[in-house]
Amino acid sequence: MPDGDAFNDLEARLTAEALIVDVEGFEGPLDVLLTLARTQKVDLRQISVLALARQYLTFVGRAKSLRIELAADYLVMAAWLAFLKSRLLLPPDPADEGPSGDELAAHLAFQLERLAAMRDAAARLMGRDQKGRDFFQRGVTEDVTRVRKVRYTATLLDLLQGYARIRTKDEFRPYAMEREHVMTMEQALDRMRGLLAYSGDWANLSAFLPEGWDGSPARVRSSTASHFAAALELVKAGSLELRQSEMFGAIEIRRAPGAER
Amino acid sequence: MPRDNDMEETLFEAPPEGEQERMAEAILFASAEPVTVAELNARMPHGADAKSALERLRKRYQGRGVEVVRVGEAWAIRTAPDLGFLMRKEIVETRRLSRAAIETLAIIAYHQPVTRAEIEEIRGVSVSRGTIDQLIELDWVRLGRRKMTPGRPVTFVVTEEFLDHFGLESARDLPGLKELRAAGLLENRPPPEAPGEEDDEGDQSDMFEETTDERE
Amino acid sequence: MPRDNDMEETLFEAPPEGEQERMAEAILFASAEPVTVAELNARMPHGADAKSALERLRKRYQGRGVEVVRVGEAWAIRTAPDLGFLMRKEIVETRRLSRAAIETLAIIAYHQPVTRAEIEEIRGVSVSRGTIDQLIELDWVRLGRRKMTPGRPVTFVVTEEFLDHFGLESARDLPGLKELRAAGLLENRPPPEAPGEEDDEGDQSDMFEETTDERE
Repeated sequence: MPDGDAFNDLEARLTAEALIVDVEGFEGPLDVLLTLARTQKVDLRQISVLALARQYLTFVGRAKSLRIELAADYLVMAAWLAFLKSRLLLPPDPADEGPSGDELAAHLAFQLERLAAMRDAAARLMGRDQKGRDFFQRGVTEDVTRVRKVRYTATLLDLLQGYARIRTKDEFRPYAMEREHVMTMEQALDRMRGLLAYSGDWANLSAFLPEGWDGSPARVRSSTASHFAAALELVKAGSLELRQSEMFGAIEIRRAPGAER
Repeated sequence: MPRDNDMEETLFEAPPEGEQERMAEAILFASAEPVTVAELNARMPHGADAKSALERLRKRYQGRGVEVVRVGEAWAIRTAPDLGFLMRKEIVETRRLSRAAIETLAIIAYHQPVTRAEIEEIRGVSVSRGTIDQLIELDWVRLGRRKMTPGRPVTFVVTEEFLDHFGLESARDLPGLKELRAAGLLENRPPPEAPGEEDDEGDQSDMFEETTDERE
Repeated sequence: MPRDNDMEETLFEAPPEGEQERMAEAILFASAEPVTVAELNARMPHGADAKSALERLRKRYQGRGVEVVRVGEAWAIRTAPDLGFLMRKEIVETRRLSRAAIETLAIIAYHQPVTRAEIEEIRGVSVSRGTIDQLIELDWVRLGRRKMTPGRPVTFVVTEEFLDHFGLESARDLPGLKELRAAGLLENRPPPEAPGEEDDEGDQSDMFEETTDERE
């Protein structure tokens, strides 16, 4: 490329015009800035941010004069670059607390360099051998037959609970567990039939309770109830007489006078 | 060697044999279907001899994990027949043992050596042959000595594998009913009371007896 | 050699090295997608060492028409790139990616894990939803872990399919990665800020320590 200011100016002008025509094709203001920066023909690290800001503002100004609608972010960038330009041109104000123009310029240069680097990386990536274009995968794949294999498992807890379940099932069996505390009427009847022969006189029903059934209240009650029921049965059969002298008083029984021995 | 007026052919010699073999290899590998010699010749550079490249390739793959085989008029790369088993993928599915199996296993563990009749008596239901077979297959149960009772029935005992799986030193380490209850593993059932215990409870059991009875 | 209590292992020795190589070869040939070392080990008999079988296999195929390549944690067989010209028949026309999509892909690959805001800052323009969607659909990009910064934004990372497609063993092998890092161009350098704002930032970085680290 021949050198010379005139040529460069011309090229820059043509580029700027092309930029405006193609503004739709730009991927945002940073993209425009990067394209403009390329026209400076220097390493991005040595770029003149001031010149770049001027170029960009010219670009936006022309776009406006050509009544080309620019997206808001292009205008925001223009405003920011105008501010940056003033910072770079004016002597630093000691009262001003913000970052210096040089710091802002350095960051813009970094952003441009980073974007350029990513573009370059993208190009190198796409230039690599690609699957399905330069190298290929297996054309015929062999289906893997899936074999289902079931593995049964159980935990110690399952085992313990299972055993507990079986053992407690025994405890639930009706009457089985409590049998030792319960005397049935049939049992009492059998006993009393045998004992009646010896009870010609009135005797307290509780005296008929068997040995071993007078300890625990449960057993006393069960045997009392069964013997009382048995007594009623015997009265009904005519082989026994029954009396109670007062309410809640002792129940007395004796063999019915006419009953057979 | 066939020649025509293509540019390629006037500029380049036929590729060396090794290259032709590589080419045939790549084409066979990437093709979705077996490739005929004619098609290989058409795809390889001019002057290449697909037929002999295939023959060399076939020899090269002899005894490898894949083979170059003829499929009708065409050629393909296929898995060596003896490695077909690798193309099966086992999906292991873990399932919980059935309730019947767990209960049977528990009875064997707690009562070993135990006969089938005894297991049935404890469980209160008959034990299907499949349940015990499954436990034997899992290597958790094995046959013990025959019982010296009429009929000399076989007994079942738990295995080392069982102890290993359930993290037990021995079957004796299994907690007893009382420990199970203490650990909250038994339902809210009180144990059958020994006479001594009964006396201790005294009046309370009188007060709550009705309740207890109803719970039966 | 890892051992366990499986029956198989007690009955059979690990297959000889040559056999292991054949097995790995057969499995890789049978699959279009890369196969992980773990899966190979699972499919090969007990005691086999897929990793070293693969290394031997890779050497064996050097310079052949097909190559054994590593893709992240997995391995695959691919045709040698220099033979791509023979495969015109196999080329599947893929949708051409937009410049925005290509740049976004490169940014994700080199800066991963990267948030959408970071991509936008690098490109200086907002990322349209469709761009990342397209990359995800191609299975080149997936969601990474959320960033531990305020708002916990999602991040994007490249996939194994991306590595496979571009013939990369790992994301560390991206072209020019080291140089870019050395030049500080993969840093997410925040713009210079006014002192007042900086103070705020200071407080925040106390609260989100990881944030600061990640952003550096």
